[in-house]
Amino acid sequence: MKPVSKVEIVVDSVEVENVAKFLDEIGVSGYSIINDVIGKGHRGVRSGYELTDLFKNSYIMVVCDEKEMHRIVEAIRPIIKKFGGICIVSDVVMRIHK
Amino acid sequence: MKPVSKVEIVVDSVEVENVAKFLDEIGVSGYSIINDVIGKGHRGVRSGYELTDLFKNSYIMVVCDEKEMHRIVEAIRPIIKKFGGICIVSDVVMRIHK
Amino acid sequence: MKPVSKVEIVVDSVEVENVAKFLDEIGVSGYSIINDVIGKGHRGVRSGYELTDLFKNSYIMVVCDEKEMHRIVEAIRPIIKKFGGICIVSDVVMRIHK
Amino acid sequence: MDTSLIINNLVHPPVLFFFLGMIATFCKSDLKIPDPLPKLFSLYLLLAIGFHGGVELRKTGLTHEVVFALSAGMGMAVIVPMYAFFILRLKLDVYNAAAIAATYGSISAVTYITAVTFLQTLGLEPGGYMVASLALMESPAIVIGIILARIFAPKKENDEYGFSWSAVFREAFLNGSVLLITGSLLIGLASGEEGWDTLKPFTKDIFKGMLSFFLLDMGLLAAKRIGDLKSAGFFLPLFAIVVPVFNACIGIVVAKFIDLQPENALVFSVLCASASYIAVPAAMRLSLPEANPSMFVPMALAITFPFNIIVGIPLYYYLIKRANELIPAF
Amino acid sequence: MDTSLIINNLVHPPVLFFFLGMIATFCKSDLKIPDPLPKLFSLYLLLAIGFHGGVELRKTGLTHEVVFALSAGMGMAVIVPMYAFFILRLKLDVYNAAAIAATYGSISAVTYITAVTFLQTLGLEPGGYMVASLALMESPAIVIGIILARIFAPKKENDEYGFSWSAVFREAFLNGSVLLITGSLLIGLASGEEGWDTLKPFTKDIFKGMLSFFLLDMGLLAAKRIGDLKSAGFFLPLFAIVVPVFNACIGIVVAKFIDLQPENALVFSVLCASASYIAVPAAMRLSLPEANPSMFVPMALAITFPFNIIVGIPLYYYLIKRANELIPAF
Amino acid sequence: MDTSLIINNLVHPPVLFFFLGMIATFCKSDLKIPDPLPKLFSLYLLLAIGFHGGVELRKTGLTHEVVFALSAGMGMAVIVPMYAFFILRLKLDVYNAAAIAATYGSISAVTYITAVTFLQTLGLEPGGYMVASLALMESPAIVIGIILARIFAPKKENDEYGFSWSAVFREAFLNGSVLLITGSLLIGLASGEEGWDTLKPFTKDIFKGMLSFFLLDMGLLAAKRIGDLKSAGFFLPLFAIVVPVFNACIGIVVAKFIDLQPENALVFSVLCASASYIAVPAAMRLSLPEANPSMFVPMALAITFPFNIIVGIPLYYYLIKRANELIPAF
Ligand SMILES: Nc1ncnc2c1ncn2[C@@H]1O[C@H](COP(=O)(O)O)[C@@H](O)[C@H]1O
Ligand SMILES: Nc1ncnc2c1ncn2[C@@H]1O[C@H](COP(=O)(O)O)[C@@H](O)[C@H]1O
Ligand SMILES: Nc1ncnc2c1ncn2[C@@H]1O[C@H](COP(=O)(O)O)[C@@H](O)[C@H]1O
Ligand code: NA
Ligand code: NA
Ligand code: NA
Repeated sequence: MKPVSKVEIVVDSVEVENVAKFLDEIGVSGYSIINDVIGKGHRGVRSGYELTDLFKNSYIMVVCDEKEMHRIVEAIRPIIKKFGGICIVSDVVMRIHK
Repeated sequence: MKPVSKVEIVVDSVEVENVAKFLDEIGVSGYSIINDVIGKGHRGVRSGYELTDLFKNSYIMVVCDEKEMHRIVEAIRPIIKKFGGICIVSDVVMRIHK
Repeated sequence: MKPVSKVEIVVDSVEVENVAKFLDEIGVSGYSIINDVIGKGHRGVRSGYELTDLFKNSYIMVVCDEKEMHRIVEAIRPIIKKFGGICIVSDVVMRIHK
Repeated sequence: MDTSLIINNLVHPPVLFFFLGMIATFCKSDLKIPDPLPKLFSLYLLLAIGFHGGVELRKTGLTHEVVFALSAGMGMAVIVPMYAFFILRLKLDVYNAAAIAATYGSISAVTYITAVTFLQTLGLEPGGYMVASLALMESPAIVIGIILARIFAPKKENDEYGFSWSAVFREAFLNGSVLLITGSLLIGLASGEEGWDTLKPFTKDIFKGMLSFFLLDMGLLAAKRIGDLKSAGFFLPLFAIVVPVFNACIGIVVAKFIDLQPENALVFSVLCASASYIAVPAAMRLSLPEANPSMFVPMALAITFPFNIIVGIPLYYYLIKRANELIPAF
Repeated sequence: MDTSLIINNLVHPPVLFFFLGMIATFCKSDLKIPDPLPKLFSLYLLLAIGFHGGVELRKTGLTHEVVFALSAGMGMAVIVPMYAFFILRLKLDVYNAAAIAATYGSISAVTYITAVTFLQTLGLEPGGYMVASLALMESPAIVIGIILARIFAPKKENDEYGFSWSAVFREAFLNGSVLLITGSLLIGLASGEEGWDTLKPFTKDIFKGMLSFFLLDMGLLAAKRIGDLKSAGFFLPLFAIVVPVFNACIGIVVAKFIDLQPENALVFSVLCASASYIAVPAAMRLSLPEANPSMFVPMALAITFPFNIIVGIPLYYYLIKRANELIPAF
Repeated sequence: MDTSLIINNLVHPPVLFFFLGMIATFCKSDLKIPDPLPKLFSLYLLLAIGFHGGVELRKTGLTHEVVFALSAGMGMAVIVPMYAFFILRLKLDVYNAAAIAATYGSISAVTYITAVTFLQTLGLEPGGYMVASLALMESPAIVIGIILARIFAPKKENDEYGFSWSAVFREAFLNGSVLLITGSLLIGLASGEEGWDTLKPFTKDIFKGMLSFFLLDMGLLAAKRIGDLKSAGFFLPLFAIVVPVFNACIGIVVAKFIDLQPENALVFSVLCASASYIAVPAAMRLSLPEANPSMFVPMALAITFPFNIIVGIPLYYYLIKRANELIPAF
């Protein structure tokens, strides 16, 4: 029942492995990834391209403490700056995690 | 680090293009869409139908300011009324968006 | 515009039907499920296995009142204990649901 | 009725794979043909059927028989949803009655192919132009169903949000399955024998294998959907068997009138008897969202389709033979 | 050992595509066969193998040789997981020992096919009934593995949540791959030569191509998974090579006892030597979630499978030939 | 120009399916080939083309003609992006100019196949070794494009985050499509006639069918993407037609110089004229994320590809014939 931060990140799918690497380095307890996210933003529509796996986004959710949250935000800032995306944070209550 | 609204919408996948059109008209800075969402609600189970692309939901997430949030809610009300779905709003902190 | 709880659950995909069964028993008004969620946690990386439908997670979102939220958390505790996963809760505002 | 006909139909591999699918679902196996592979098989089947039909139609030309068959098909596709609607109104609201009426007025391409396959095991080959009939019979019932709903639905409920006739016609006449089969038919027509030689190994040789795979999936799905009708009482399941048989009988009589060969008569009556589980749900979802898809989909998929595949096709063929014996020349 | 055997095996296109897949992963190419296409190929292979086996079995009938081969297969599938379990217990906990034991007691259909393909390049054709053996050998090890785990696991840990024997048996005997291959075998049996003519272009002619595609994917996956075992030390990789060879040797001796033809003996020993990477993980996930899939999956997929494909098959064949020379008649 | 050439090209089923796809999109049908089925078709085509080419190359051996054709191909793949870059710089920034230059320097395998198919309807068969040319011409333009961007891009903008030359070379020379076609070519080379017999029903017999399916999808996509260029003015659409024709003409002249047979000259000039919509976007996304994919993708996919398929191939063939008439021997 402890209050934690939920970090939600949307980035270009080709960058998702880099984001995961950062999260591993920061040492968060875990993360969840949803691929095949489409969307629109400053860089226009991103609705996938049937002939390659390109031009799609991934959604990454990390439940972590506040300190980790700050480190995550710093780590992915250059990725979002170069390749686009969005990162939001909210407060949630962790109910169950072994 | 500015506080913004997160609007989350679940609607029938066939309506997702209409929702996107509304969002474009409202002029939000962006949105993300996850297709292939299944679920259950007042209209019964919606778990997809293998022979067509029907009977599935889409999830749409929009990070926006409060004024836009109200306009979004009004715009999708008739869609949800006719075709079903759900729309929730919460407060988040925008950390990075170019 | 009533304030409600949003319960988010990530579990092994093979358990998702059990979770849905519990939710039906508890009698929530609805739920949404995203399959094909990958991730990492105490049990290591879960990035799917191409030759079977195994080793993936599912994400379940339930918008419900507080009482239901507590019952959901209790019902899925043994599942997460045995098969892994995470469950978080946050406050949202329900804007539209028929 | 000659039981060898039924058995002959049943031991044919594609039909056996349909049973295998049903059995797998019934004994709760996790056998699954994951999305979008069923779509691959159905796109393939539509392309192959259409193309083959076009090549054959080019050989035949637009004879009297062809014109009669096409007109009769169109006629059936218009009349069936009308009378079905009023029967269904006895028990159902306007929306569901209209959606089910459209379902039974339209056709199922895989039921058609299974009938063709059945004939081939008897050494018969129906006219390829019947594919044109198939393509023509898919759409009208959709339009009729929606017209009926709009005439009879209580006005105040009739929320206009999102409705447009142009969308209805697009869904009816340009939906993916109609367009692919019609387009492939025209391509077959344009490329003729030469085109056929080019595509034969793809569209003909592996056809039965692809059909087997698709029927395996249909068996899995049909068995899974049958549960949806548990709470529906007797009326709908009964409707899903009686009306197809009735439609087949009309089809047989009409075929006799326009003097179709037995093999063509069978295919024609099977088209009349079959119900749509692809084009109609798509159209209804957009234009009649008030109708409940967990009624009309399982009726077509889990009752009428297996019934036609297993019992219907040999039964209708038997009836055609008997009719021909009784009334040799008309 | 005749090196031409190995080379002959290696320049066969399907095996070469396996190498191509491995190379692609090793040099970090983004070549990928996206989900669910690998499923398409594996479903196809199971259907085609089963169907072909059934048609052949109908020709052979249930001869003595068939009965012997089936019984011997069943026997191996029961004994292998037992002895493997106790070897594995030397280093591993009960759960992982049981899961790996089940993995090596069960079989790999694609290893089987590759052996058949290898024989065909030598002009030999094993009895189709060996497919029945394959189907029979897939399930028992799963049940044995779970029984062993439940006997030897410390009682307090043994959380009963979600466990049921009926689920275990369903996973073992009705999982998708067992059901599809068994069902296709029965369909082949029922439809015989006539059915074969119907499906041959699909199940036979394009078979090697589909196999090539699947092996390309297996190469991609095997190379990707091999890293999972980096932290596992020597024991598991060694086990993943020595135990298959040992099982193959038992298989060769048993085959000699029941007097199988060399080609059937090879197929039999390859079944003994192969390890399951489809049916067993599925069953373990449900019934032994405590076992670590990043151990038993890469052992079967990234070590035993390539070893059998590349070295094992020609090696076992060489051993069979030598055994036959040394002991011409038994 | 002989109109029968164009018509002959157009009534060929695969090309007709391309039109069907375009029409479906234009009339807003919901016909769709869902992901990842287009990937299945494209993987199949690459595998089949590469394998066939390898088998043929083994027959031909490394003759003078082959060496000349390969070198000329490489040369074109290096020169085209260079001159294209400077033309594009007239209107575009460095990043987009570099990405489009790479697009037109690289090739499209499906355009290549369509040219081969066109020749086959005329009873001609280009040398299989041209596939090696195809494989060699895919990568260099990618590297050239990125080098140009790094030389000419304003330094401060040039954010180094995530850039590495090893990634560039991996994307250029080891991306999925290059690796699969090259690997399959080598497998064909290694397994020769015997391997060909094994895979022929898969790689040759059903080839035109798979091509038809893929072209159907390409038609759907091309028509959908054409709208992306609405806001682009005249320059880019014009470039997307004029530059391919110009490249084809250089190709024709070069082919004449190295004395290629007309059929090989056609294939060579089509490779020069074609633009990449698979390998290049993948590489640009990683190495030049500043370039706008909604420019270079629709140019290649929605203009150059249809233009080559419909007009280009017969046009280039006509030019080759005329050139041969005018200058019989060089
Ligand atoms: N305001 C927003 N709300 C939700 N998702 C967004 C928003 N802005 C951008 N995104 C997502 O982030 C991706 C990249 O954004 P951008 O870098 O702005 O093009 C988009 O394709 C969307 O999926
Ligand atoms: N309480 C809820 N929590 C989460 N998702 C819901 C809820 N109610 C409905 N949904 C989603 O919205 C879809 C349509 O809902 P309905 O219109 O109530 O049938 C469902 O299929 C669910 O995916
Ligand atoms: N801290 C976390 N944040 C987000 N998702 C998590 C987190 N921890 C675990 N998960 C998800 O839950 C799954 C199972 O977690 P575990 O039982 O810890 O292995 C993981 O594969 C993730 O998808
Ligand atoms: Na009908
Ligand atoms: Na074994
Ligand atoms: Na080019």
